[in-house]
Amino acid sequence: MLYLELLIQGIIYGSMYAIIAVGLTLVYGLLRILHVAHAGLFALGGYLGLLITNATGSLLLAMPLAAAGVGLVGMVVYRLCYHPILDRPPYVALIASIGLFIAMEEIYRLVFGPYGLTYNDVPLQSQIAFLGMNLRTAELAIVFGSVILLGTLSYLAQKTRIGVAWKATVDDPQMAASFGIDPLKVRYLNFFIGSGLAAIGGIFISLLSNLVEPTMGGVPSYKALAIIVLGGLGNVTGTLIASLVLGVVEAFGTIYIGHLMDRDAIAFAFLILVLMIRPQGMLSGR
Amino acid sequence: MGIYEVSLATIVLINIILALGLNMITGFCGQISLGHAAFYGIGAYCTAILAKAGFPPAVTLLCGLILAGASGVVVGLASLRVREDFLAITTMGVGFLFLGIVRQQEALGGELGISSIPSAGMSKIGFMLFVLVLAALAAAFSLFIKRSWMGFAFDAVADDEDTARVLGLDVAAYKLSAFAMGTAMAGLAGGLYTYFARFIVPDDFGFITSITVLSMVAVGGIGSVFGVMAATVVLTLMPEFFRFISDYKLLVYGALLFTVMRFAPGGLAGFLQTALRIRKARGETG
Amino acid sequence: MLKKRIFMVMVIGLAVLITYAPLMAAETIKIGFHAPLTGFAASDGKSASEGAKLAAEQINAKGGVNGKMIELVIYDDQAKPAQAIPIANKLIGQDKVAIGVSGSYSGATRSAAGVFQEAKIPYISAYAIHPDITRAGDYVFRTSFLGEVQGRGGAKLVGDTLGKKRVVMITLQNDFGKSLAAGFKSAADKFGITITNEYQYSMKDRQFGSIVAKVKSDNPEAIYASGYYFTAGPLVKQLRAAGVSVPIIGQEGYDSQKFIEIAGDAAEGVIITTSLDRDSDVPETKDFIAAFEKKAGFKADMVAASGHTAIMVAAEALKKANSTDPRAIRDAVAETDLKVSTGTIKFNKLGEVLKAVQNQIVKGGNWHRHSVIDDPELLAPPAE
Amino acid sequence: MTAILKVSGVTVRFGGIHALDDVSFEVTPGEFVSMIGPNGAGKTTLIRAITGVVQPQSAEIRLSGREISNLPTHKRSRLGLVMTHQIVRPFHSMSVLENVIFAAGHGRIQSVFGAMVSFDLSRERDRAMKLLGLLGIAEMADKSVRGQPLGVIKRMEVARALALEPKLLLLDEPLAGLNHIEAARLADTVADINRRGTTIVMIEHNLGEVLRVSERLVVLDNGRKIADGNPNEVMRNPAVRAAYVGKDETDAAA
Repeated sequence: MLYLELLIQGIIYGSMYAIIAVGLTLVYGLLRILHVAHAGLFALGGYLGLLITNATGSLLLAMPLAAAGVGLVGMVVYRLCYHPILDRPPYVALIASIGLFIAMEEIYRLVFGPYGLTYNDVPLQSQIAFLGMNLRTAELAIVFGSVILLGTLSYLAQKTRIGVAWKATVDDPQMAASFGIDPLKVRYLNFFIGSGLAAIGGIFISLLSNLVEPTMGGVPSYKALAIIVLGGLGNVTGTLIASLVLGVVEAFGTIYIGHLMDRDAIAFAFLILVLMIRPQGMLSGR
Repeated sequence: MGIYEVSLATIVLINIILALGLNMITGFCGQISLGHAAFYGIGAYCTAILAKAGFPPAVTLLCGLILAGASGVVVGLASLRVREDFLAITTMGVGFLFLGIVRQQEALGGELGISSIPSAGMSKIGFMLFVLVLAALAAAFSLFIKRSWMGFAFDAVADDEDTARVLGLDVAAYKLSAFAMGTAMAGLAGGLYTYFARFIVPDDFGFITSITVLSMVAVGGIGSVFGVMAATVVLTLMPEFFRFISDYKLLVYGALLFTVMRFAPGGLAGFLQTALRIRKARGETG
Repeated sequence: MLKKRIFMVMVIGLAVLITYAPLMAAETIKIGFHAPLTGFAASDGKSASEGAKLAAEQINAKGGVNGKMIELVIYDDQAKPAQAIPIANKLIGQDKVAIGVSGSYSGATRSAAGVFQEAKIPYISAYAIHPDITRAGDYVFRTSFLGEVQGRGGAKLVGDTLGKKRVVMITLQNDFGKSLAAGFKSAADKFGITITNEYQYSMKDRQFGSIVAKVKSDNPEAIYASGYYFTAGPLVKQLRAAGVSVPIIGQEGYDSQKFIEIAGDAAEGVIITTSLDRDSDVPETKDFIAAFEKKAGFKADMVAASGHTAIMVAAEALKKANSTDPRAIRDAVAETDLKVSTGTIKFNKLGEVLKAVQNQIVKGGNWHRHSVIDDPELLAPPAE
Repeated sequence: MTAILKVSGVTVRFGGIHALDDVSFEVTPGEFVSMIGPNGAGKTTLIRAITGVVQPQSAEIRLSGREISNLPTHKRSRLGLVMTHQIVRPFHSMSVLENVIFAAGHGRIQSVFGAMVSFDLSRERDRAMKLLGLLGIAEMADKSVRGQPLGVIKRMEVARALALEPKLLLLDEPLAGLNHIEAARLADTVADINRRGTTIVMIEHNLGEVLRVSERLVVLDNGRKIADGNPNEVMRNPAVRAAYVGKDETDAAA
């Protein structure tokens, strides 16, 4: 029973990780950059979602608006930040991204204050009895929301013209370009979708903690990197599996080996263990 | 020089040793490390414990240096197994693992750290001069390596390790020596920090410290000894320069990192080189 | 050519920096203050510095100290020890402050304390809990509880006042959480408490699903959970949402209106050990609470009260010493006997205070008095 | 005469696919052997297996009688077994000359500690300049590799390989991508190097040049050796003609 509850909590953690990490792995797959500022966009999603919900009272309205808004910001980030330095060694984009992330956190603090914001009335807090557990609607929404969003995404990637173009570009940019697919368009789309998903992730997490604070991107900024590496860098399926596995490892780890090392150390010990056995991650990239 | 300037100079010099150590690994040998602070921490903790046990600085600093270098070789072994971005995230994991474990060791003071560390037995100015000599030695050693055939071999590994291997280079041995030397320098810096602060806590050696050091190397111009030293001075003193805009200090820091990487991806050294059209070639015939 | 120009710019920049520094007004006494104004601890830094500024304004409005106005020199240390050391040196060497006050966390405070001690300038820590801070030497004082003392107070509150014996601990993994846990454990036996389990979480955690699930299956009579408002708010909310209804006991880290805002209804009934009594009849406390909300625009919390307290103590000592001699000021601090917002401040030989612990409970969305622990033996701080 | 290189039973599988299936051949000292075969025949995989860049499932590789299949790449290279890549892999951060100097210094970098304390590179520079002269690109010596035409880089790579003082030089399509005149010049240079005593195994699609300069042909198809011997005889072999005409008309025509 307890194991089942921990497993479910692990899946909830994993779903949150997945929705954040997918955007990151998409960016990596396409551009080979470690996009740390993704975590800043995640936090922006949290802020926009909360502010719109508080202003209109509707979470359903806030989600798409925040996702679209952050998606646009993501495109701007690509254009201004990464586009000009794509031909440089990878650490250049990494450091630039870290700088951008630090600046974003500080802007949130200066604009929204250091104490963090809370919902006037937190949505999705009603409880659902499930196998003797009390789960919050928000927790279920996170799991099912992630499944639906990521499922839709993979469906669109296979069935629509632009989706196919996108996949083709990820698989082989030169080949795709020779078929007349504009790589720039694909990159913009990629950042729009990835950042939008991060925004949804930010809103999801704020529903559990009722807190949106400037530093909320801190943990995702490095944990999401660990996840995409674990998943094989650029491999979307691998990233999803890695998210869930890491979520479950953390859920059990914090209880049973929490006195030996903290949550981050558990996650990274697991990562190092996996990489020493499989240097290319759980599923290898592309 | 007042005590304020002396303390600033000391911390700048310690950071120079730390950054030159990472420059050895990342700049010379091309192995990106996001966990450099762990070795800084290993040196600091080793020095602190021995100093409290009554050993003189010459012994404690040397032990810190050796222990950090030895740990560096172990982590270097990981660099033989995983490459590039995988290595970056693995080393980041090493940093988190180090921190997570130290936090839980009561023998190392746990969260409370180690305080009341005996002084190095010098005046503040005396200690600063001592660190100055060591920093000068570290710089001279870096230049020495850079000019030697070893530096040439590092260039080759950083450029294309497969080709280097085909050309008869024992790539593994060179990577391990880069890790050993670079982390030993971090260990020395850690020991000096211990005598400077005479109080250490795990958080001194966290991910943010690793990122800060990597920023110094990248902003300076990866591989350039003088560039890295200049960037270390600038980035360490930045909080002091910007005291008058206290509230925007971190924002300016983040924005600066981003701007340098975006507009001068070669860092300060690269910028100066382009500006002055210097090209240094090993094989200059003229 | 360009090299020359860059060099010139650097020289000019340096010259500006050097000349900029010694500009200072004549007739003030300087109190140095450092707090984390940026970075992860910026919220506490803001509260502490607002509290400190309020104290300085109040003192100056009453004519300052012996005819001179006090001037706060505030620096941001990002709660980082490596930053606090140059700051302490700057306050001492460049700003020539008469006394230093820390509105920062333990790491930064402990590092700065060493610098002040070495320079023999008195130094007061407002709310950092590290036991070794005052052990830096005889020039260092603390106007708040030690973590361990407060942990012992928590044990009395749980085992004696509330009569709960089977307790699960949820410990924040930092110096604050660990010292609270140590204090709680050391006094647990005395009050007949059995600690059935202890879980740890890190400062960055906001999602506690797995700990909550495990605590639920442990089925304790009470939960002793350490944390700050930004971790405790989500923790309490998630515990209650999962149907855990036993009493939750926290500490001064919860002590903020923001905690109630985050946890919402789940905050009701949470009891904490702290040093600021919202329902106090003591004029110093009442006045502070009112004045702070007016100045800062948000409700006072423990950190703000602590910043205020430390500056009040510093100013009083400067007044009594009526001298610029650091030794005289130190002696005046050591002899402090002052009623302030967080109680009566009186230092022991080590520079620690003995204060009553104010237990506060959340009722109707506000902090209110629950009980007071005033057991000098239990709350005795270490004397060396 | 003992073989300088004796390869027996090389099998390499990628996933389930047989890239090489039990391939064996020998090279005697001083020979100039060319290896041909359609794309995907396994030629590159074979020389990568010989140098240890690819790990074969089974193989016996002897260099001058010594079993080397358990040695790492850099050690095989030090024994005189050197290859160039099909796709050029210069050190982009270095000049043309530096690339060759580095290879010429292979003795200095054998030991990490030795490398740490040696600085002088005048001897290596002289040797490198000579080799660049031999390949006819001495005037590019101080240019950065970046932006050099493929012809120059290919020559530089041959010079770099020669700087390692190989007993046996394995060249993977050195002429690919070069124009008619460049290809002929480089082929002549390679033949000249061979005459000076270096044994050469060359993978090449350019049949015209192959037939002009080499003494022996080895033909691979689908991971198997289908012919081995005198160029003219081999080209008359029906199996070879089938492999070429059947699968790779364009290459055969080239």
